Amino acid sequence: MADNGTVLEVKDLKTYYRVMKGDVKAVDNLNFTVRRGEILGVVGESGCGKSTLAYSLISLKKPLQHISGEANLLGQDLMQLSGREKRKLKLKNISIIPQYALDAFSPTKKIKTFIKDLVKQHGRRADKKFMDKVRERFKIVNLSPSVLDRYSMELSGGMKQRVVMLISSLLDPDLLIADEITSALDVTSQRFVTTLLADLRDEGIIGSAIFITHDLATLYQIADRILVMYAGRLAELGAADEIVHNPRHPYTRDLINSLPRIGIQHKDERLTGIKGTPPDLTDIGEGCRFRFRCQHRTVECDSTPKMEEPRQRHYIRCWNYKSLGSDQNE
Amino acid sequence: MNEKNEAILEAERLTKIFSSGIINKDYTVAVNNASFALYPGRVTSLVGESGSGKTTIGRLILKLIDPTSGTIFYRGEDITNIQGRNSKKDYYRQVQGVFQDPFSSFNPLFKINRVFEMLFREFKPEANNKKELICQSLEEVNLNPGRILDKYPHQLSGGQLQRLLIARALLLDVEILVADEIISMLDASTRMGVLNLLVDICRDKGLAILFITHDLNLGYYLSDDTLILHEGNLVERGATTRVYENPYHPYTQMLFESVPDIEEKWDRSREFIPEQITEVVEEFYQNNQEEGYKEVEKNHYVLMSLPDNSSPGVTEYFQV
Amino acid sequence: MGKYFGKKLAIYLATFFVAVTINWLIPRFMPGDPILSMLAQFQGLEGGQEIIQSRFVQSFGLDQPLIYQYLNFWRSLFRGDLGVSITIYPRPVIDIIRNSILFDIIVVLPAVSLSWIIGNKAGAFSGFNKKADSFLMPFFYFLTSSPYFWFAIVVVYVFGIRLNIFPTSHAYSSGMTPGFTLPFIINFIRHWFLPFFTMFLVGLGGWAIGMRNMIIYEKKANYSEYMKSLGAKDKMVRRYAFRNGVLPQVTGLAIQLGTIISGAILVQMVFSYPGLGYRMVQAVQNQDYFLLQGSFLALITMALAANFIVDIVYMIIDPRIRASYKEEK
Amino acid sequence: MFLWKKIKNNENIYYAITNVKVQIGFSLFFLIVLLAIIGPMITRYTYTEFAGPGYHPPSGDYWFGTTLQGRDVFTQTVFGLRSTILVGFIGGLIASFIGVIIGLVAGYKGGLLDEALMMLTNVVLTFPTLAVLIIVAAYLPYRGIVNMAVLVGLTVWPWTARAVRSQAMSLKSSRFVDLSRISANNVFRILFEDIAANMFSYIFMVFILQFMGTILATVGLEFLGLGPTRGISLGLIMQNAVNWNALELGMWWWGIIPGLILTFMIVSLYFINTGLDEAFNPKLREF
Repeated sequence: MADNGTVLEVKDLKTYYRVMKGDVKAVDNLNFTVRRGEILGVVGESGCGKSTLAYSLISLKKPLQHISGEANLLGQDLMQLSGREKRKLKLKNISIIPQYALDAFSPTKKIKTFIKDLVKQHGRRADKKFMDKVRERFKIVNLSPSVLDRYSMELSGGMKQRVVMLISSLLDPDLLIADEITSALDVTSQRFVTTLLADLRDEGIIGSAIFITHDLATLYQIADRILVMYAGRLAELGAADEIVHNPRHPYTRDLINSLPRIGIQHKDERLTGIKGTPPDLTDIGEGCRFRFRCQHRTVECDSTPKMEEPRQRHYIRCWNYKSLGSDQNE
Repeated sequence: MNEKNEAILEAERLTKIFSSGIINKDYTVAVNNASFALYPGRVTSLVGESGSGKTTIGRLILKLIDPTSGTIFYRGEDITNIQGRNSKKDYYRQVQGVFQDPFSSFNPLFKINRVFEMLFREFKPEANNKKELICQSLEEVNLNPGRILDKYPHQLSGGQLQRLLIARALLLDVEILVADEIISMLDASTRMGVLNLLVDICRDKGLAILFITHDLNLGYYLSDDTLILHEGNLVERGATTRVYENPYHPYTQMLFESVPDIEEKWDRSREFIPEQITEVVEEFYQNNQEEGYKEVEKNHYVLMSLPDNSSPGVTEYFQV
Repeated sequence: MGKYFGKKLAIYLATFFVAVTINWLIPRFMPGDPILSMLAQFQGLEGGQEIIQSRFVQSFGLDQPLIYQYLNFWRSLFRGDLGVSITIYPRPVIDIIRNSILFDIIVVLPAVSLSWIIGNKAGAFSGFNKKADSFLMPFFYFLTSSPYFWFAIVVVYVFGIRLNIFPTSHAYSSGMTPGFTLPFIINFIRHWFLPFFTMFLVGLGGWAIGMRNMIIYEKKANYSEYMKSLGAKDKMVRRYAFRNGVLPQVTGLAIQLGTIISGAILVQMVFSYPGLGYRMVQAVQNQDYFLLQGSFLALITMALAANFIVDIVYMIIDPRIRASYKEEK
Repeated sequence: MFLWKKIKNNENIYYAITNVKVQIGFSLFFLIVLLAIIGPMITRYTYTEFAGPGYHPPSGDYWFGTTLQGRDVFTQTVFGLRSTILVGFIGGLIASFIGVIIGLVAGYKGGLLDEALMMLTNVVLTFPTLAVLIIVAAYLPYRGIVNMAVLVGLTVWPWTARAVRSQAMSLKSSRFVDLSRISANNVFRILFEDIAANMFSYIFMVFILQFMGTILATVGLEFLGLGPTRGISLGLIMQNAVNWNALELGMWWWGIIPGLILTFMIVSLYFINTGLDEAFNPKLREF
């Protein structure tokens, strides 16, 4: 039932961590779609549930549990599929570059052996033709194919990250989830890896991507649309330029105002952070979760705001965003 | 803009070479001939990627490790190889540090009060108004003593713990503070509070701060002077605005090019390959006739070429 | 690579040196004079008094200064002259050791290797399978906690006495003449089985527990998570985890050797199986100092040789060792 | 003691106490220690006295049966248990003490000292300890419980040294040690308050291993007739059983029961140790 463009459609998705202390509502009633050729950026502070979203889609296991809602990948609801059915989709239709990419290889296996074993799991023989394609991909990530005969501990952080990106996109998945792929790297490698993700999309190696990071500036460089998450919920979702240059949700605005930029010095303009700390997600009650830190808090904020669509494909969950005026820097 | 008065701390040709193994040692040059100075009331940011040696410089200043060569002057006095607890104690009376990971900076078994008790025991045994001094320094870093004291480290947040370490330095009324990546573990929203606090203290108390970071935006926001470090070499140093506005050294240029900016996106048509920088830098050093540092403009110096050994880069696997 | 070898070799040479020195030191500095007590045993032997007197005095070189005695001791060691046994007079100690080592090896070697292989497999199985884990582990705890000699006694009683299917002492029935005849071989194997079985079972527990813990760590390691999220079947995850778990178990083998050989001494005692350990215990009970020292040295050398072989094997199969010695600080 | 109050609130203690394996192990161990304490009080015989008819299986009068010569096996076992636990405790303490000191110094100081101490540790580790003990014990004219414990303790410490060293090295590089150093703390305060205190739960675990190791080595020696020259010990009972061919004569109780008690004690310690291992590192803590 997916129309031609939609790769992933998430409807009212709820996935909680069931722990001794109660339910951690990490992903609480999330709605978004990813179309073919689109890079969806997901941004938010640590503990806002963005990584949980990645795990929910690709490796849902205890203590994380699916509560309700759907996640339709090319028409199949990931939440209802059995382990075996979901395994068939992995790497071919949906794949992930994990947060721990620098520690993603078994220390006692060469990169080549790992690739061959992995491909065999999907019924593909790593014959000469296939290995040529792999060597071709090494050129794209600007690494010499001799890395194939190396063990992971002989590679630098930047190199490991690229090899993981290469492997995760090996069978040209329709959707590639990139979970914090820049945070452990140096500034120069961060730029290369971010543009690499966009290149993979441009060359059609990956159908679409979800790029999860806490760094809004990096996200803005390649994301077509940006979803701002706060405490497990969608705060605002829209086109990248709209979100960055015309933010409507108070949290998005505060987030952008607290970003230091070259050109602003402490003595000229004093940036303010956001007072207070993110809420604890164990059995958090009703109401807008940002209300304790929001400057525009009113009485309605005590009940959960519903999702509105002020502009085409631009969503927001806030009672008072209209009164903030949307002329931030028109 | 407080102009520079007398430097409180100067490092001259500071070098640190790590060796491992006993029989056939292999050496790594972590810091190579770094010379710089810290001035009271000014924040100096030390910017470099991981493995550039910036943390090593921080630890050299805090005398947690001893330099292989080079000297450190504190108020003109050579304190490079002071030995013995008393002379080190006098030094630590004036120089303190705050580390990157707040949670591993506190002994998990003890309440956070111990951090202050250690100071009183070593530096101010005679003080009788200990509680009062502690509460005062906590309020200065806007922490509420009631909700902080007698708590264990795991009961407080990263931001609170970092502020505690700053309060600790305030209690001692030190002259120099080494802040090694102190906000990289904190969230965007809470880090601004800690940074503004740092700069306010620097201005009000005439503190000299060495702010170590890999985040160029923060470096620009915070510091009066900037030192750019590449593989152990101090490649560019000077007033922050000058270094950022017209970077001269190829590494500094590449560093600024890779910083993502909210205002304009990267030009993705141009090829940008990080590993090429090693070759570009080597070429830069060969083509320059002058050796050592050149003052390209007032208060802005650039390393033109390496006098003797240049540290090896990892080029073997990259397809250059 | 060279550094890894160098360090290991240095340790083994130092160990051998210390062992020889202990051997030389003890009789000379212990309270009470072992030489006199040895001589006392020979009151009855007519004529032998003078020969033994000269032999011991000369080999101990009591008249020369200590340093000469020490060097003399080393020289005789390299010439293979470990003195003469008193209990089996006048057979040279070196001969007794030479054929005792054979019995040691044929029991300890198969027992250790089999318990290592099966123990690791069983440990891996219970590491991956929670149900099996709950009843396998207590069994392994019991096995690895039971002292070697007590377990030997239980084995003797159950298989030797109650079921009476295996002989419980000596290497072969006294009536048999050693040779490659079929009846002898069968008899030999039947005598060999219970000591082997004891060493195997007691050793099994330790390896299983070690591997089970390793597997639990490796199962939760990041590379396992990454493989699963890219669609790897459980079988592949298990294979990778087992490979990483097995390597430390090889070093475990080197560390456990000391304890295993100590265990062998006790097991040989219960089964009176004529290995080095048994000879050593006999030497102690009969105050046969030369045999005692000789068998002690042989045991140490055997332990060192085994350790060295395990180190070489480990160095070959673990890429981290090879790579880690190239990587700079 | 100030330090102990600190550790009590430690999360490790909470997980340790609630761990099933620790509970099983501890209760079994407690029972055996109780047996060692109460046993000698309630038995009607002394361990040398001819209590009754020899060759008598376990029964109402003789709970563990009698030996060939008619001595009461139960009495011998409980007295032997006392000496074994005592030796294990003293030997374990000595070994742990040496191991902790060497481990701390090697781990914290590093460099040449570390290499030398680790060389020593590896040398002692490579030795088959029992062989060394046999040689030394053979020459000792008088073997009391204390010098047996010291003897054994001196050979099993490398296990502690290796474990403590790796822990000390990781703790040394932690930031709170740096903070203590820039607060001009003296080395001893750092070694004890920062490093040893954080290793306390680990050192306790290693002490249990040393306690077990000492018992096994000592009973092994006793079994070879090299035990304490006076008094009774578990090893001695079993040695007598083997020497008098108890098993061939069908007196299984003489050889097997004392060893079974000893094995249960070792098993209980093993359970405690494995339970603590699970309690102290989260990865093994399976929900």
